[in-house]
Amino acid sequence: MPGNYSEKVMEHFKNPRNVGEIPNPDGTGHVGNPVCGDIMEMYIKVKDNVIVDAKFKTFGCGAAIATSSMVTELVKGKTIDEALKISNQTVIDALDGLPPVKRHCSVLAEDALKSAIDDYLKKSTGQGLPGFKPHTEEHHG
Amino acid sequence: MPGNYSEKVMEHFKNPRNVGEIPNPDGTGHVGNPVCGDIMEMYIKVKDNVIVDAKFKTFGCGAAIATSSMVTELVKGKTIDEALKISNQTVIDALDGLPPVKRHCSVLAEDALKSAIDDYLKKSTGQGLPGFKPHTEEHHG
Amino acid sequence: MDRIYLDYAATTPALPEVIAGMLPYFKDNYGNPSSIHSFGQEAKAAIDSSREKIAKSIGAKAEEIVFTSGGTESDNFALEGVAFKNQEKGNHIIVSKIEHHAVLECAEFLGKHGFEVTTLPVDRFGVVNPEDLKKVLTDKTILVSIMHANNEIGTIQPIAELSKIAKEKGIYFHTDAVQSFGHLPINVDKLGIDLLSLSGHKFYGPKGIGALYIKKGTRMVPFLHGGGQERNRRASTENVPGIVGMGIASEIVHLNLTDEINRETVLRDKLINAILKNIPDTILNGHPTERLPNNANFSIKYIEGESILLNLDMLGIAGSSGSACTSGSLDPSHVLLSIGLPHEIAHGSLRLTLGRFTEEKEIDYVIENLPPIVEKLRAMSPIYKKES
Amino acid sequence: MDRIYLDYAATTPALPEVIAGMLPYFKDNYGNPSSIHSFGQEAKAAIDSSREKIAKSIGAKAEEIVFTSGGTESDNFALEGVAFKNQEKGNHIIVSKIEHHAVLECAEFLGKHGFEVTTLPVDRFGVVNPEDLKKVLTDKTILVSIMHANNEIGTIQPIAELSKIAKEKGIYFHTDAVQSFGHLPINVDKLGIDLLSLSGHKFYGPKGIGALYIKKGTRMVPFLHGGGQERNRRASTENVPGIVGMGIASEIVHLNLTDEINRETVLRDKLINAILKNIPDTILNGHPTERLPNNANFSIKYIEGESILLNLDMLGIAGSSGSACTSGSLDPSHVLLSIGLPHEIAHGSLRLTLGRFTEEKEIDYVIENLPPIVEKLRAMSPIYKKES
Ligand SMILES: Cc1ncc(COP(=O)(O)O)c(C=O)c1O
Ligand SMILES: Cc1ncc(COP(=O)(O)O)c(C=O)c1O
Repeated sequence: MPGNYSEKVMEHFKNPRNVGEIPNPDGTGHVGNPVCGDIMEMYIKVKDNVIVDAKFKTFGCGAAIATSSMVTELVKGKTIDEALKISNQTVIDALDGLPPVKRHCSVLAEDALKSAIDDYLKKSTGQGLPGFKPHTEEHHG
Repeated sequence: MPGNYSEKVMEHFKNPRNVGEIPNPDGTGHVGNPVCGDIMEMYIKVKDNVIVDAKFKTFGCGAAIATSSMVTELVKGKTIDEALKISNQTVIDALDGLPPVKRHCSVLAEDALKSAIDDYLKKSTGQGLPGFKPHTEEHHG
Repeated sequence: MDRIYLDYAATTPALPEVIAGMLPYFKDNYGNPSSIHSFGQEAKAAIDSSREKIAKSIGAKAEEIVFTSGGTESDNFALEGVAFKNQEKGNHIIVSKIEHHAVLECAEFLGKHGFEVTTLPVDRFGVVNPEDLKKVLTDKTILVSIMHANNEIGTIQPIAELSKIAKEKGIYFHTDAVQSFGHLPINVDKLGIDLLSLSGHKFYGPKGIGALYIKKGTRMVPFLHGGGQERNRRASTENVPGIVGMGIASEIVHLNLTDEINRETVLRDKLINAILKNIPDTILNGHPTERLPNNANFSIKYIEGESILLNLDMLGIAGSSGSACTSGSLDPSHVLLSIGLPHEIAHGSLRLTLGRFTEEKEIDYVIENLPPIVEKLRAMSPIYKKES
Repeated sequence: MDRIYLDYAATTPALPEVIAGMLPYFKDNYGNPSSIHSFGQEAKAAIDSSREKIAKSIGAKAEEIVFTSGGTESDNFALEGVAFKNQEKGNHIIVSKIEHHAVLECAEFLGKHGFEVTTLPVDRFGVVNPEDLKKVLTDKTILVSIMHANNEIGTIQPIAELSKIAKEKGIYFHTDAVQSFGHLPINVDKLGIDLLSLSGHKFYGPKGIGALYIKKGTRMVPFLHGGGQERNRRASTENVPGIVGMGIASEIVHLNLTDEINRETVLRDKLINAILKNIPDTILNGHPTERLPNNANFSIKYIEGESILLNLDMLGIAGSSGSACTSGSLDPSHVLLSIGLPHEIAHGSLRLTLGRFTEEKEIDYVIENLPPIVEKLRAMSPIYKKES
């Protein structure tokens, strides 16, 4: 497979799920920066504490796109508490692995989700995710 | 050709002329040393100032054997004066050239001849070749 | 359609004549060229003849060519060989910012071991200004290394002008011609250089073989220490098939070089013009005219290079983003940053490099298929949304 | 009779399977392993699989294998890589007197650039005494390099014993296994070493490819500086066909290694016994039993080596005198001098090394034809006359 990616990664890269924006989202996450070459935006719609919709936009490599796609898939239908249990390793496993140099993309995807939840909590409860700070400093490789 | 030798060199190496010793020689030359890996002994028989016979024994590489053989061939029938004009270059030319790393063998062959003439002159006139000093110090390569 | 290979700057296939020429030296004439017996002498004759071919192709003498394991070793050899030999004379080395890593990383190594390294900037096209070189020369400068043509953006340097400045002060001049050999005519005297690096697999020879031209009289130490091969300048049993293959390749690429340059230039320009026209927010990197005939390098704004490559690969098109040698990390290319691109634009670069087997229909296929890929990725891009 | 090749220690033919395995990587799967597209990934898969094969053959992990351009580069890499990285820790390096030039000359280079080099003597069989190693270790010692088996006289060193001494003091241990690989079973853990050099063309792989085993955790700098290949440990586009060929060769030589060792040992001993018996004033160089199964090295007194080789060559027999790597100069071998031979006896050495394709009738032919050659040359020798 190109770039040492699993078939699952390539499949999500080819046909990314949930691309786009949600108008009037309940939470928005924005992580990454152009210096690193990865930027992810995540939008969630929450009803009765359940994430009923999730979408993303990503500037980045194949792994960045595939992890974004996968995390939006994983999160749909989950409660906020369940969603917070999705770690970067959950994403990696769901994608049948990532090449070591691309693990940071899964971290970014986890962060994008947490950041969206953080935003949702702030808006709905006035208080964000306790202790949450995205790993935006992390650099490639 | 093996060792980058000319056909002429190989021919003299295969069938060296004038191998052996001359009993009661009129002149004997002994040059080279085992450290360098080349030792030549040359014997000449002189009649009326003409070298009527020449023989050699050589411990050494292909070029050492071929140059010894060639120099004995070149010298036979020559007067002492004519023989002294045989330089290492004469030997090289007669052999259609030598690889650069083997030029010292031709020097040794010239020296062996001169040394035999020197010995002959000393024995016959009480005085050796003016200024003659073999290049025995010269090292390989 | 077969797969379309547009990554000739990364590596090239070995020509059929090259492979055929190498074969006997694997199985029948497998002797070690240092051996005195017939097996060895056959091998020796083969490498001598190949040396002649390489020398001839750059206007050098056979004894000025030393075979190496590739472009990297040639570059390292040039720098370290001169540096460690001329240390009493001086410890200052000058390189350009857009050298290949094989020069830059080696200079960095030397920088840690007693040498001073000055890195010259380039303009927005990737060209070194001779005036800049003049300014940084000191009486401690022993070597200037500036590449002939850049591997990423294809820019050709004014080597003759630059080398003249060094020569006037008696400073050695090295040029990395790994990308230009076989794509531009090269003459070492006209370039006025002392050292020149080549790599076989960049011009249809095999991988793992290269050469360094060392002008007669250049004082340097060996890089590989050991046996007396290559007249004591490069130890190790010679890669006989590789040497033979590289020699054949050098002959073939020079047979009809001008025709091939013209042919590739036409295709390259067709590609460049179509992409710039059909895809908005796209720029050409490198010099508009002083560039390799086979190099096209774009920055496609708002999207990232690897994603483009993967999409192209899905359609059977092989391209590259930044130098193939470092694409494993996908750090933004130092070359693109040096010509002044911001990071996100550097991340979105696409290099397509042409070769002898590139056909017009392949170029057409790329022209047709790249725009939808870009559109799809831009639709997904959070920065495209905001800025457009 | 065909030509008889008895110079397997100089180099070996590439096996048909090796050549067949390499071919696709010259022409169809010619991609650069660093490239992300399918051409590149095919090449990458090929080198990864080859790395597994090499690793398995010496009991190492795949990531501990770095591919190089040959035995010389592996040796230079081991020495310079460790030296330049561990310079703050210490600057003392220990080698043996009978190392290959690739180690000795590299040590000499380091000796000129801030390092102290101690050279250990050997006994008359060419064996390093572990007690001698103990005595010269200091708290500045960072590396010991002692070869597994000698290329000229075939002597095998007590590596496990020697490496233990170094390990106890936390000193890196390198062994040059270029001659032993494929002729002796090798296990890096049992040998207790940190670094081990291999060269493909010595075991029926292609020329121009080698490997260095680097035990996980070994601190060293790259030798070739440049791109990020080989996990940043060895820059330069990988010699994919070479790597593939070496991998195949390593598998094949290990398939039936014990049988082949036994077969060669029988032939070797037949040769040794016959020569010692039939040619007076002849001695066997190297250890009588602790020697490579394919190595026979004689000193034939009163005559010179090249003359013997030329005469053998005329009969179609390929042998060597001293190391093939240096036979161009025919300086008396440093190995033979180190085991105490006087110059003139060192000059008269003959090395015959056997391999997979050596047949008994070839050995018989040599046994039959060598004595008359010796006789002829002795009849011509001024020293024979005097001493006999
Ligand atoms: C300009 C330049 N120099 C040096 C190199 C290194 O050559 P190689 O990979 O053959 O060692 C390359 C190619 O990777 C190159 O493009
Ligand atoms: C023991 C030993 N080490 C190193 C080398 C060098 O290997 P290469 O010539 O492949 O660089 C050789 C062979 O020449 C050798 O026999």
